[in-house]
Amino acid sequence: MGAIIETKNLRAYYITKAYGVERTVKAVDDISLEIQEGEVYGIAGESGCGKSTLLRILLGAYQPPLTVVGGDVAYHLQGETIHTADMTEEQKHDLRWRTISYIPQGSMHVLNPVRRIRDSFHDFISAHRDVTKSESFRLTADYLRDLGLPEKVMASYPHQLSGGMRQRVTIALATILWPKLIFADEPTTALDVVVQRGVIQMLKDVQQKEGSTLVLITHDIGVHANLAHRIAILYAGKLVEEADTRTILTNPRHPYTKYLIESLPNLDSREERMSIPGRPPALDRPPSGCRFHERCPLVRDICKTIDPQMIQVEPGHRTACHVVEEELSHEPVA
Amino acid sequence: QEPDGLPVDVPREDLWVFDQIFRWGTVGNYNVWRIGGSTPFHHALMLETFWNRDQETGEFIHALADGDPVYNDDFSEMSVNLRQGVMWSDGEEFDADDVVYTIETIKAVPELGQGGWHPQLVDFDVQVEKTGDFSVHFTLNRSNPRFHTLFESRWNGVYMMPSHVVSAAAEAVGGTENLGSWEWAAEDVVVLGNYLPVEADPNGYWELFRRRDDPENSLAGIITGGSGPPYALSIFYGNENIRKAIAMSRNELDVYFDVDIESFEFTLDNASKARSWYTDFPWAYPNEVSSRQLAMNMEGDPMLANKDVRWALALAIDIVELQTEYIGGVAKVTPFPVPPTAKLYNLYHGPMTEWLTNLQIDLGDGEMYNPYDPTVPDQIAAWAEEQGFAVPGEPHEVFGSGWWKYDTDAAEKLLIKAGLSRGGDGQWLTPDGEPWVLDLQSDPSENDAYRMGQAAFDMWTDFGVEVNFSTLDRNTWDQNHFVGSYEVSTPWTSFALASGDMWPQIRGRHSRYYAPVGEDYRPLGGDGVRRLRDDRLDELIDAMESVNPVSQEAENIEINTQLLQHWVENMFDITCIAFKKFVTWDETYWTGFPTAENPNYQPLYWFQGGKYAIQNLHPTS
Amino acid sequence: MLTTIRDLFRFSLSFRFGSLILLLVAVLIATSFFAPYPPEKRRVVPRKMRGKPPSVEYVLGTTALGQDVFWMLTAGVKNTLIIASIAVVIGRGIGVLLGMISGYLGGAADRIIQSIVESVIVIPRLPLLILVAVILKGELTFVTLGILIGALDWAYPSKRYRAQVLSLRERDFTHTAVFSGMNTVKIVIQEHLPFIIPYMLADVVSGFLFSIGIEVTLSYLGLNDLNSLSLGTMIYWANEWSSIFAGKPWVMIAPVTASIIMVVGFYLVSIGISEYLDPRKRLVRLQAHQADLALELEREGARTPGGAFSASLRKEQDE
Amino acid sequence: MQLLKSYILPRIAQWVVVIFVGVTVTFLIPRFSPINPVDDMIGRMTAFQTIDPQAVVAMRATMEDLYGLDGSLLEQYVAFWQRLLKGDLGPSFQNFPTPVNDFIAAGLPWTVGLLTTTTLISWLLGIFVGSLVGYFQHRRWAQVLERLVIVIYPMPYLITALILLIVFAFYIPLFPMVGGAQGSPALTWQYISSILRFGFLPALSIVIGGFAFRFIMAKALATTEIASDYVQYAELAAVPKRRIVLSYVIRNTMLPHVNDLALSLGAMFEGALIVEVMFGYPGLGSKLFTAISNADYNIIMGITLMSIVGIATGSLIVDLLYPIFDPRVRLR
Amino acid sequence: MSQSPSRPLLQIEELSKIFHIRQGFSSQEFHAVDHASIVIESDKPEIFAIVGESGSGKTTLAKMVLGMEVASQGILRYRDRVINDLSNKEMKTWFYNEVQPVFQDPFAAFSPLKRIDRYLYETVYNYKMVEDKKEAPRYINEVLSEVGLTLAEIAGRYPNELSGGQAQRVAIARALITKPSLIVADEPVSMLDASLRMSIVNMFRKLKEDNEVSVIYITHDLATAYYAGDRIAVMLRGWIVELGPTEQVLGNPLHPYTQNLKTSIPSINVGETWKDKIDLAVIEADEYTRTGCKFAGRCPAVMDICQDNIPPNVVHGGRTVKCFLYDENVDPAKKTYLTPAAT
Ligand SMILES: Nc1ncnc2c1ncn2[C@@H]1O[C@H](COP(=O)(O)OP(=O)(O)OP(=O)(O)O)[C@@H](O)[C@H]1O
Ligand SMILES: Nc1ncnc2c1ncn2[C@@H]1O[C@H](COP(=O)(O)OP(=O)(O)OP(=O)(O)O)[C@@H](O)[C@H]1O
Ligand SMILES: [Mg+2]
Ligand SMILES: [Mg+2]
Repeated sequence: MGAIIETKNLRAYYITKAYGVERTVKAVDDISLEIQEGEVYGIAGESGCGKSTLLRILLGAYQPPLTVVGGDVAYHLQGETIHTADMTEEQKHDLRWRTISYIPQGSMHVLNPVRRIRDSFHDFISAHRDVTKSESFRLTADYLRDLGLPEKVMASYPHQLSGGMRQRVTIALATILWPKLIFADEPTTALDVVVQRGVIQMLKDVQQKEGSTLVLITHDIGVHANLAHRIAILYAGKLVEEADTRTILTNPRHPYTKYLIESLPNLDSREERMSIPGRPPALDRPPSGCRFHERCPLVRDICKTIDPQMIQVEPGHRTACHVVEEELSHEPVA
Repeated sequence: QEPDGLPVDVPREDLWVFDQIFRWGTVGNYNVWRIGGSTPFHHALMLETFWNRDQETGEFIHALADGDPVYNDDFSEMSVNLRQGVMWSDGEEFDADDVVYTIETIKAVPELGQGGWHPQLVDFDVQVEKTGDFSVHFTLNRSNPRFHTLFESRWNGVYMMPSHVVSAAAEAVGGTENLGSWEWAAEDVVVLGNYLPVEADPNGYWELFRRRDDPENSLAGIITGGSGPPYALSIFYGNENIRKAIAMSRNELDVYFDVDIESFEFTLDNASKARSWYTDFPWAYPNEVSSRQLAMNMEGDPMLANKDVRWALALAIDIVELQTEYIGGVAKVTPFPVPPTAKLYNLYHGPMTEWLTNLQIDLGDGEMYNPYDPTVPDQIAAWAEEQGFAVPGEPHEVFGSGWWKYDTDAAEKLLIKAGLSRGGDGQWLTPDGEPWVLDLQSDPSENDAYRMGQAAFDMWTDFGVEVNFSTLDRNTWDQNHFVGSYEVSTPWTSFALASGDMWPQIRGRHSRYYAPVGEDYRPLGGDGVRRLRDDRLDELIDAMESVNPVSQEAENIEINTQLLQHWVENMFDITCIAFKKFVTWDETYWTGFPTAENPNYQPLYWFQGGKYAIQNLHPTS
Repeated sequence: MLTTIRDLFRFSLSFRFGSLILLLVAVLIATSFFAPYPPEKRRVVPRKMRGKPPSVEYVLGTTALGQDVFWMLTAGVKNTLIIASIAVVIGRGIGVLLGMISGYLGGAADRIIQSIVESVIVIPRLPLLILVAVILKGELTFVTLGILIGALDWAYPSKRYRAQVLSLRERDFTHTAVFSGMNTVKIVIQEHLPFIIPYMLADVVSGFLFSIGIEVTLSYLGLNDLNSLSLGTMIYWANEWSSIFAGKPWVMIAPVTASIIMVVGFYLVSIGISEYLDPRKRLVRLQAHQADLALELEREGARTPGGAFSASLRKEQDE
Repeated sequence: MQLLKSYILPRIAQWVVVIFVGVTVTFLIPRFSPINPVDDMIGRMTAFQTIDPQAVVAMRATMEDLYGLDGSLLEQYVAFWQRLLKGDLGPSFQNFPTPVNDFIAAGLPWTVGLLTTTTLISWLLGIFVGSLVGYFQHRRWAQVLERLVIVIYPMPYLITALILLIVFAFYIPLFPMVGGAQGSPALTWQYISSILRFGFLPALSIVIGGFAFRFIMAKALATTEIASDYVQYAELAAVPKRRIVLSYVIRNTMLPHVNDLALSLGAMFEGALIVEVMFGYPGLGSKLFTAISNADYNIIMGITLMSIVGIATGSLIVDLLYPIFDPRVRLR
Repeated sequence: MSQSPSRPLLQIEELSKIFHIRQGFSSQEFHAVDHASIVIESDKPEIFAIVGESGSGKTTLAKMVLGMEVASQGILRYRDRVINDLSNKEMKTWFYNEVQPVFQDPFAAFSPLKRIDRYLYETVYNYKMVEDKKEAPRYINEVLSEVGLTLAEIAGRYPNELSGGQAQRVAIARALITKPSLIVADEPVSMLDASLRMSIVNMFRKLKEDNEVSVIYITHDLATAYYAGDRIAVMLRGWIVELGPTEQVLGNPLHPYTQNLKTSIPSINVGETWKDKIDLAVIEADEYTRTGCKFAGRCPAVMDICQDNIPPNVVHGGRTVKCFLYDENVDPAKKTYLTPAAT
């Protein structure tokens, strides 16, 4: 099993010009990563740090103002390597849903409010397969049953379903053609925990049934803990740490990751917990050097000027921090 | 190529299409005698009266009557001989019974009030008596030398009823008194004229007629010896002249009755076979009996009560420019409210030329002034030639009589005499020193009258009079006349009928019909629109009343002339131009319409006397 | 306000075009005050030059009766705008008032007002206008015509304003204002009006469109003061004199083009404004301004927003 | 039941109020007209002839009696409602004694026919083209089309009609200038095709204006709509564009359009009035115009009543049927 | 009904809010809040957390407490005064002094066109919190310092120039100006970043301690509710299904729904991933129209009786539970267990 998707020094900026002011938001800045076939890859980070942007780039579905200004995204599918930058519209069309699929944020709004669920399924299926309406209805019914969803939803309109049910229907809609690669952007945000659990369970089912690759975004570390094999931590458009789930949860190295894990309240104690100081930087004017340095308790002078590179802490565990680098090399950095 | 824009599906070779000048409100009910019955020319093709008048010559056209009316000495009785051999379209012969039935029925039923015939018959308590199969005798309760005008139709007159049909209808509606609500359907119509209604647009835009099977037995057939086109279609094109012109250019209209000069020129350019009365300038038919004036309300603006002011306003008008620039040079000029048609010119304008030329007015300080300029028609002719037109005939035949000089100096003196003065900016001030403001009202739907108003506005303004020119729609404008809320306006009238008789037209101006400003004059019945009370006028009107215009024509004309002289001396209104009509026909399908070269009948086809022109139409090919 | 207009002008193509047109119109109107003679006056053009197509001397041509179409147009545009302005002020005035009252009072008052509004919407306006115009004919001046048009053009606007008010009333900041102890008048004027005004701007433009159209139509039917110049009366007379067919099309073309250009100008401006008001664009713009502002602050050496707080927190933790 | 009480009944009550107010307004206004229908009539009857003054006085009395114009305003108003509720609109004054009902019967089919077809065509076409342009707003053709519509949108009906008349009746004389059809009503192809031919220009004038208006609305709504998550998602999933335009963009924006349809009838009726006058097209609009200038109260009343009832009922029906078009839940 | 010797601050009894909803041609009643009862005492300030899934009626309840919605049924009193009966004047002069809100979205809570400090000044002036207007900045600064801000930091700024956390602090400061006894905070942190969340929640804890303010803290984040709340109410479809001290309710949930909630919180402790599966085949939207217990469709412990009968509020183990399981009056024989029905 090799990498199914790979990025090198990916940079994607929102370049907007509105009423005279030009603004470049460096939402994804120099990110390199590899996602293995069949794994669940979690991406976590604060709101606005570029998670969704990264996902859209990986998916190859973006239009101005979002522009890829550097780097590369490549799919390795059935022995072929496809660079998204070279993909034609037709290729994208062919890949979508059959091979690569996407579960968006905000389940509330992605289903056409005036169309019955089954018709939406038909729209999506018939776009990629030559099927009649009744065939796609049958396909849908079978699939929903497989996933343990009530068949009754097929005849419903979206508003007749609860948010959780809608999100589950959306997942079904995204995965009905058994894609190899699934991108999910915050599939459980704004759901209450019980429903969230149902959704996660379903995602797991879908992923396991076909051995698909799932790229999962959420800022809820708990969800990652339950689902992801590996987790990447993003901060202000940068990848700051990447490791397998257990390592991230038990032995984070980057100070931001540490904060993130430690500030989470849980039902075990009502002890006072600290919060991360400061607030995330605005991505149109990111701080120089390490983007976390303004909030970092361990900040060094070097952090203020020099952008730390990703370094390997141990196999499968990478992070970008001058302090960690220093510790590893056991010599103070200049 | 067959045009397909017509609303009926009749071969064009059989169909004559003419301009319908109103949109019909009532459609499909041919009971024209009732109040609100359609305007009569709607039925000019169908119905007949005793006499018609030729507008061109002023002569009687004997229609159902076989001769002129015969009165007794005190004009309280009238005998009429009827024409024989005229057949109703169902084969019955027209005779004295029809006349008696018609008169008695109309007299008995107020709802048959169309044209005011019912009240007039009642007023004179008219008794009618059959004195033979084809002669009738009328007896009135008092003298009326013009009783016959009730049966003389220029536009409208007492139409004869088919007694055999109407009496049956009366029974069907439960008695004669219910005839007001009787509906006469197209398929039941029986006529003396040459055409029968076939169908009409329920919305009143068009109406189709068919020639009756025995045209030779119709009155029109008998009179003209012609038979007319098999079908006649009238179409209403709205008040927009240009639409008629376009329709004609599309060969969808064979004749229209009038348009403005622009649309007429457009027709000439775009319908190759179209022409009007003259083939060349000034094209239009000039002999319709009516004239347009700048009418003044004697009680409107206090200045207007003064004769000198009225004269000043007349002298401040450049008639040549008005007639050429504003009217296009195509209407005849006249200084008093009688149009200079061939007949009337000979009766009035011609004979009065000398008097007019010698007429003097006092400009103040004893300065006497001859205002009349007999060369006006020549000046217009000169203008026409300058434009490159040839003038067809003598200037006065084409452009009417002389008019008042354009002499603002004289006008200025008159105003000063009347106590007005020029202010610093050259504007006239009233004797109180206030700016003199004159209101001028006009209704643009009569385009010549309106343009005359515009000319007066422009010229008076240049003369230093502050004029408010308001453009009103027809109804408001009328309404203002009724209650006298106007100062100067642009109506039309003619004091003379085509025959030259005047009393019927001016009796309403007798001071017994006077109503002051603010009160509607109409309840009194007269024509008090000028708010004029003048003893001499009353005297002359009274004198005319007892004169029979047919048998005592010379006496009648003499009194009439005196009245016109009195009118002019006092400048009671500033009459400018006579009516002209751009009756225009297109010869693509039909030819034989009367023209200046071949004036067999007047071309005013919508008047009762004009309908005979249609009889001589024949296919072009 | 000024920056808004500046922004609109700089960055909205349609606004720029539209205001350029309106500027042109304004210039035209301004020139009307320099007319050498009353522009409706006939016989001012030398006889030889009457009824002639546009030339150097008479840029828009002349009429047969010796008027200069250019000067007529300047006055016509001005008067049509006067009518429209009166109509708009009255129509929008009633509309805003009723809409806001209805929206704020709610309950029975709202229902009654809405019933009235619905009734008025249902009555076809043009026949009513014609009817009243016929009745007022003679007294019909531009002012009365403006009032008349305005008096009939408030129902749709009032519905829109009401909807605005209803949605503003439900916004959280309204609740904040209530809990801050502000009274209704204050909330309406200080909190809500700033949101309504931009909509009013766009709405005013549509009022202009309606009123110009109606003025032209009424004039065409002969129901205006036909002796005064307006675009409508110019069209009326051009039509009455069959100018297009009588070979003098410029007499008709001038007012028709002017009215089209004018409404297009207004329309483009309104598009510009609504684009500007589009919440999504607005956000971008706000962010852009914010970025501007932040840059300025930084240049002045001020702390970035949030800096102080994070500093204080850091201290807390250090302790 | 709840719905009946809380929605249907109030809505119907509103319908009644609307009609009542509308009718009252149109009853009152003409009565302030300075034009007296009787005098107007007499003026027309006696225009071209000489009549004894006494006769005129007698005629006036007769006619006032016949027209039922005696009594106070209130009495006339009450009498009016009494007649109206019996379905009687009274006689026309100008065309006495023809009942107004006859006029309406003659004109209504034309107006209704013209209005419904033009409304539907411009509505459907406007929505369709507007949505397409909104959807493909960056394409060249869409931008050209939009600019074109921007220019025709603000044009008054009148000017459109005038231009059409000049172009298609004169320069290219393709279409008739007057009337509604050729020949008498019959179910023949010839007659029906003539209806289409005669109605073409009037209809086109209304359609152009109505289309432009609807286009602009549709485009604006579609622009918002394509930014919605479900459209974006469907695009991402490569659902065919045709399907997206029809079932996503148009289907969703349909609701405000439906809601607006009945109300826009009023504006269309105004267009019809102008167009009927311009093209000599049969129908109520042109009749109304004549009636207004003749102070033919009963006709004015009859026709405005028709349009008020028609439009109010149209909007009532749309409102009552609205739930069918809208599967979403409404909170009340 | 809980009887307390002291005068309660807020007394909610059997409170309901009924909406009418229409779909197509049908219309039905819909209980957004259904016979809810809560009492908050006046002598001891507390943070009262309300949790529940989306649409369970939390916001509606809060709005009723704030007087923004009129209750349909039941008792709603603040310091013994019926809130809905208060006159407009009393609302302004007294009630708003006592009770203040904090909304979910800090940016929506202020007009984007107005400077944010304006609201602080308005509140100070309108409630006459200072004798002299000149005193206002000092007073405001004091209040702002309670939430870790200074006036200088925010003066003259527009809301969008602040971070979410700052704006929410200003919102809380504004609510504190009148020195209220009760703050109703509806999801005050759900729009905020994980990193800012804790600072706000920490602040509520501090306010309760230092300023003696009671807070109704509405959230669907159980972890922060547990962290901050003294007592907690769990809502389900308009019902309060369990109410009691937070440690008890979340430490040892009684109601099957609460149990469900608790086990559904994803744990970050390695190895504590869920093993068992939950049933997905329920359309939760149907639960509103259920005649019996609204949770019956998903309840693992569902009984016969639950299908058609509304469970009572049972006081059990120091809290109130709305469940037949703890109802001693019900004949144990009737408690026939069923497998969860999937309807
Ligand atoms: N269309 C856009 N134009 C300009 N900037 C944008 C646009 N969309 C997003 N951004 C900016 O890009 C940055 C990254 O946004 P992104 O949506 O990827 O964040 P995220 O991590 O997914 O956040 P969240 O958790 O809120 O979904 C943010 O600062 C955001 O403001
Ligand atoms: N004005 C209203 N009319 C009708 N129904 C309403 C109204 N306001 C709220 N509801 C409905 O009442 C129910 C409860 O809503 P509420 O907002 O109180 O829930 P919530 O628990 O706050 O949910 P969330 O977590 O999503 O904020 C929801 O189903 C909602 O749709
Ligand atoms: Mg995101
Ligand atoms: Mg809520």
